[in-house]
Amino acid sequence: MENFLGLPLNASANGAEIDRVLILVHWLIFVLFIGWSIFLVVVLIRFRKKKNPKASYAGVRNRTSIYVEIGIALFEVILLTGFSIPLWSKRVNDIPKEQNATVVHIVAEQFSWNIHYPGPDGKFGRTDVHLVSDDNPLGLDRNDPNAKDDITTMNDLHLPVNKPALIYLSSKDVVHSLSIPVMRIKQDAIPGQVIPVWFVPTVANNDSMPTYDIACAQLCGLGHYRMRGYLTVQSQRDFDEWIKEQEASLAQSQ
Amino acid sequence: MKTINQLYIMVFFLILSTLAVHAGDLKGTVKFSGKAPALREIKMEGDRNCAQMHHGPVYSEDVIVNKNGTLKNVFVYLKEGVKGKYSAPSTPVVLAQEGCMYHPHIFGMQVGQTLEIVNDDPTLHNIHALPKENTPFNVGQPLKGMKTAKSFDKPEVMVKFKCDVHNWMSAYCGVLDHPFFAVSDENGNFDIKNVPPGTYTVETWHEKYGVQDMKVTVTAKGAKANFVYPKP
Amino acid sequence: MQMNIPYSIETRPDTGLHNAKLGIWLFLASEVMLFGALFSSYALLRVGAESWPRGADILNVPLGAVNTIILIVSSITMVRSWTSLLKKDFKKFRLLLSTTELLGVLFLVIKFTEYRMKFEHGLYPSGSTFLAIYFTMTGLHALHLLGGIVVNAYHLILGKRQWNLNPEKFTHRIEATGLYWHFVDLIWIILFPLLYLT
Amino acid sequence: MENHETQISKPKSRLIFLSTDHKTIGILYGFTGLLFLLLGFSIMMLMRWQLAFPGQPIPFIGSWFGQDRAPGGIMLPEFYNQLGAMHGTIMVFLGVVPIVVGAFGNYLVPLQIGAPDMAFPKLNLMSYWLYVLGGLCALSSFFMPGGAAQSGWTSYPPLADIATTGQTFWLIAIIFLALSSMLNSINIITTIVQLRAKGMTFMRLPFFVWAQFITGFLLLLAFPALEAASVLQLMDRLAGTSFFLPSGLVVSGQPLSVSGGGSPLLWQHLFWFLAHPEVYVLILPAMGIVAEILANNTRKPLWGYRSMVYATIFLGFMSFIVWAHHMFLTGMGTIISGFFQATTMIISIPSVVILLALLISLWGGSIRFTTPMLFALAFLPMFGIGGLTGLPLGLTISDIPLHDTYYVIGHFHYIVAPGTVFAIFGGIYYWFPKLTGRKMNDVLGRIHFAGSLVFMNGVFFPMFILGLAGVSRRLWDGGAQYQFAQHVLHWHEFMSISAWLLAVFQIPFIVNLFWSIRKGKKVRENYWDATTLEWAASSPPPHGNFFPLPEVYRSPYEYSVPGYAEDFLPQNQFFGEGLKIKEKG
Repeated sequence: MENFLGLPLNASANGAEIDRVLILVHWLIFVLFIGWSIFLVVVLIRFRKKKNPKASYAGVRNRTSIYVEIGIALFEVILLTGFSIPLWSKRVNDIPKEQNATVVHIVAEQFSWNIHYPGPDGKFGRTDVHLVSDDNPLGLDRNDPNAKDDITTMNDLHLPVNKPALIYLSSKDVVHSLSIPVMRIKQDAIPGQVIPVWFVPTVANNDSMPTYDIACAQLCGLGHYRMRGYLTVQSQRDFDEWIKEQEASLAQSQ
Repeated sequence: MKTINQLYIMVFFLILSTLAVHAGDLKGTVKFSGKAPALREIKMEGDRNCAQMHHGPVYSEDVIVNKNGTLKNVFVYLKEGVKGKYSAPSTPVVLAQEGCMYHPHIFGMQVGQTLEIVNDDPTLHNIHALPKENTPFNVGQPLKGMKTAKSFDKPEVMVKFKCDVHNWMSAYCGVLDHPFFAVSDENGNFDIKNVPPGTYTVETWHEKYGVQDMKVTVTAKGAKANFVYPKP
Repeated sequence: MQMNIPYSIETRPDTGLHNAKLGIWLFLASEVMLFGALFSSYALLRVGAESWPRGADILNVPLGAVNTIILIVSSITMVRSWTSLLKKDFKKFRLLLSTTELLGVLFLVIKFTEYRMKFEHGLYPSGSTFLAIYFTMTGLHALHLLGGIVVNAYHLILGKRQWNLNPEKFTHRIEATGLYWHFVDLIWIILFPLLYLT
Repeated sequence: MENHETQISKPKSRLIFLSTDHKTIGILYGFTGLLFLLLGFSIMMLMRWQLAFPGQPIPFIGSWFGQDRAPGGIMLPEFYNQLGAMHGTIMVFLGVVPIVVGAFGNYLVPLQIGAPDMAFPKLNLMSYWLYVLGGLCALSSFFMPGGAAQSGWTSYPPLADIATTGQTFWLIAIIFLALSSMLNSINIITTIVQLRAKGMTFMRLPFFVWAQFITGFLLLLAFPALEAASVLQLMDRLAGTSFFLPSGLVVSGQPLSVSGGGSPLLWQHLFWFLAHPEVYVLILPAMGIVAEILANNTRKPLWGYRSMVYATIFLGFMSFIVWAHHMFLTGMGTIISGFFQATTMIISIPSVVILLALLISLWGGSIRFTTPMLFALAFLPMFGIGGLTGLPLGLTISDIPLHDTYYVIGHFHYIVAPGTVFAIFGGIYYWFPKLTGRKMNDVLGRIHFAGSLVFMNGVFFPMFILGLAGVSRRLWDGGAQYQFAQHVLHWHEFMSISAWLLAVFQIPFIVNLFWSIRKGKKVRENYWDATTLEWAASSPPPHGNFFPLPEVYRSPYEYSVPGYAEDFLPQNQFFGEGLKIKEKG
């Protein structure tokens, strides 16, 4: 019964509370809908012309409907003030400190996710649109000392497990939307804006599920449907290993 | 109609054969001076479909210095001095997308000639042509085996092709109103066949190292022109 | 016999309106939303901009001021033309409406001279957000004024016949056109300080 | 349509398309709108082939679309996007709104308030032709190089700014449609305020008229925002401005050479400022139609007429301050999102009030299951599903997983398709005798109803399953390449087959409609024994509607009045002091 909604796997620390709200809202929906349906069926049988040839001019005299309306309103108030607003505030205000998190820049473009790690120095290099080229989609200025060790990948996001991930999301061209269903996050990437998104991955990938999917949720052109990225959640050690590999191949190409 | 067409074709071949008698080949080599840069590996993890198609590493084709110290993928063409009109051949130029790479990377074609773009990969490619003079187009080919036919109606050197899904994919095409162009091969050689005698400006174009030009006089026996990149 | 729509001439007692008057007010409400949306866009873009030029540095304030005065005067002549109809003085009406018309055309001439001056200096809508806003909003305003001029030209040319046929209906029409004219005038009075002076 | 006084000397063919009679214009609107509805539906059926069988050639008709759109019958992603954008545009702007406002509003409002015509008949004709012009403009975009608009019906820039020529045509079409809507709404509001018959006070207006009244204001005040936005986007596309383009964009590897400094979100704000009231433009007239049918077929007054009216007014007002709930994921802070969540929750209350009032109206009735009544009854639970599923979308936190997934599509289609479209069908069956003097066939009507009900749900219910699984909307392959979507993909086939069967069940309707115009059973003028004024006119009503104009003595739904022999007491029936009916509150 936990997952009667058929929600995807939850692999993040923040997913449970979102799922709880979803389930709660859907309980309200079911109760109301089933209530209305029963009422409708009963009325249609009881007051069909054959059974009730003469209609009552006055109709219902009691105030049940007002109670129902007040009930719904109250439930909505609870959902809003008890769950949605505080949880949202946590999403947008309680952003983890950069030193405690894996900080990544993601710059969306038609039709891929450019992923940018600061490298061992923890500092992101300067980017400039005039430096953008086929092999430098971010326009990273490799002459900037902070950029020397920066790692960029396309569609390939790696994160250590159980450590908050803080993504600064933006876009190069049109509006995209970063959707990672198993992490219960989704955020529009708006050109001209940098928006932080954060979550805590709690379930590492394994051989049976080597990666999680990253999807684009906002129509971005003909390749929108396959703007697919891969998220690999791994242990801190494997993650460090992967970073090292990337650094090595970076050094080789320079 | 049919007979008229046949007549045209006959006349065309007649003219061509007379040209061939008096025309020579323009041959040459593009040398590379200095230390050859290392090949740049392309990371294809961004699309697992692409990565699976390759066993070894894949290298970028923007700068390829051949073993004999010559430069591959230089587009060579007659820029000035070509007289007469040359109609486009009916055979299409094929641009294949295979293993998430364009084949060929650098090529030439004539104005009005058909460009047949083929997807040999089981993944989406979109062919985004970014010309300045001609009309740009952007066509998706979601499935393996899909073909698209396009052509250009103005000469333009070079037209860039890009795949927005795989940002490492690019190709360049020189569109000309005559057939006198070639691309340097894995030995650095190029061969422009059947050039009518005369004096021409030959231009070479390389993706990273830019253009060079040279005046060349072609006789019935042909001519030679050698280039050195990067520009000394 | 023509079918008659009630209250197209006389006022409806419980609403105190005739149809055209309500219609034009509703139309103006819609126009308020149109320009309101544009003014909001202006505010949003301006607040979001890193820097915003001073209008006076780019635009020709004297010409703008002259245009403002022209429109205000035209509004006065417009309203007077209507009151002269109420006083059954068609000749005076015609004179005043012609003046309004002339002033409207004069405004457009000055406006297009300004545009041409901008273009000669290479200032096009694509140049900056300020220029984009300036050309779009004044252009849309000019189109509205042009619409008013066309309607007034129609009244000037065919007015005599309609006046003879049905003076009350004609007066209503002039009143409605006048309301529209004042609205277009009002938009300019907001646009002028917003674009030229700040 | 027959009128001896004004039409006697003119040739008939000219008359229909240049007639200023509100009924003729209403019928023109209706047929044009139904054609667009069919077109929009056909587009959707094509898309459903692609979703059910991604990358397989469209059978039979695949070769019609040419190499640029569907080589070998296989739909290209860009063509899919064109179809998607045009499906939405056609359905909303060219199909449903013109039908509920242009057709139903135009035809019924003057009749129901006892007026001879609309207040501005010529303007009325003009708004119809602007609508046709807008429609043709939108359709012609399919033949532009690069095809029709393909940035979704929402046309978000920068995508729409850099899109192909079709987008320009889309924008011009929208400007025409906005002008058409504006003229139409001015006409409807003025008509309702000015031309009410003697004794027709505001609280005696049929609920349908109230719905049209509020709808008129929504169209009048919301559309200009989109018009302004369209002008700005046109400037971006044609004059090279950058209202919606920030600085530093790089498109396909090339830096975009524009001045920059614009904001993509500005478009979204302007667009949704229109598009949320637009949702109520789609639904309010439908509620009005349903209310008329329900009252008539339960043979009792609507329960809580006054509260319904107040709820509608409140709804109309609130619909202007909820728009940003479409934009929760654009980086909104707690306070702004809190405000829009609160308004969204508040606006759900009047909707519930109206729905509950309609439901409770059934209690104590003597319910006749006529064909229009079946559609009206089905509307209630279907609209209920649509409304309720809006709840998790209106709360930011549950919007995160559901935003831009199939859940959203399911949500608004439940409101518009088995909601509004069912009301439209019900309305057509209900007022057909008034339009033609004949009734539509009941057997065909019932087949149409049963099939539509089953397969509408077959199309839209699985969307909730896909949405909860996290499948994004607007995907060419329906999500086939994503791991997390694999276990729900089979629903695509189910939905597609439902859609095609739904089409099959529209055939009885189309046959019924055309057959009944000439061959339907002749019926008397007040066929349904209804109380509202349109039934006091002859069928079809002549040009000028009433001779003389009627006078109104009571509320609109005086059915089964105690102490009166017949079970309906028309609004215009005078019965002296003895039978003066107390106004119902």
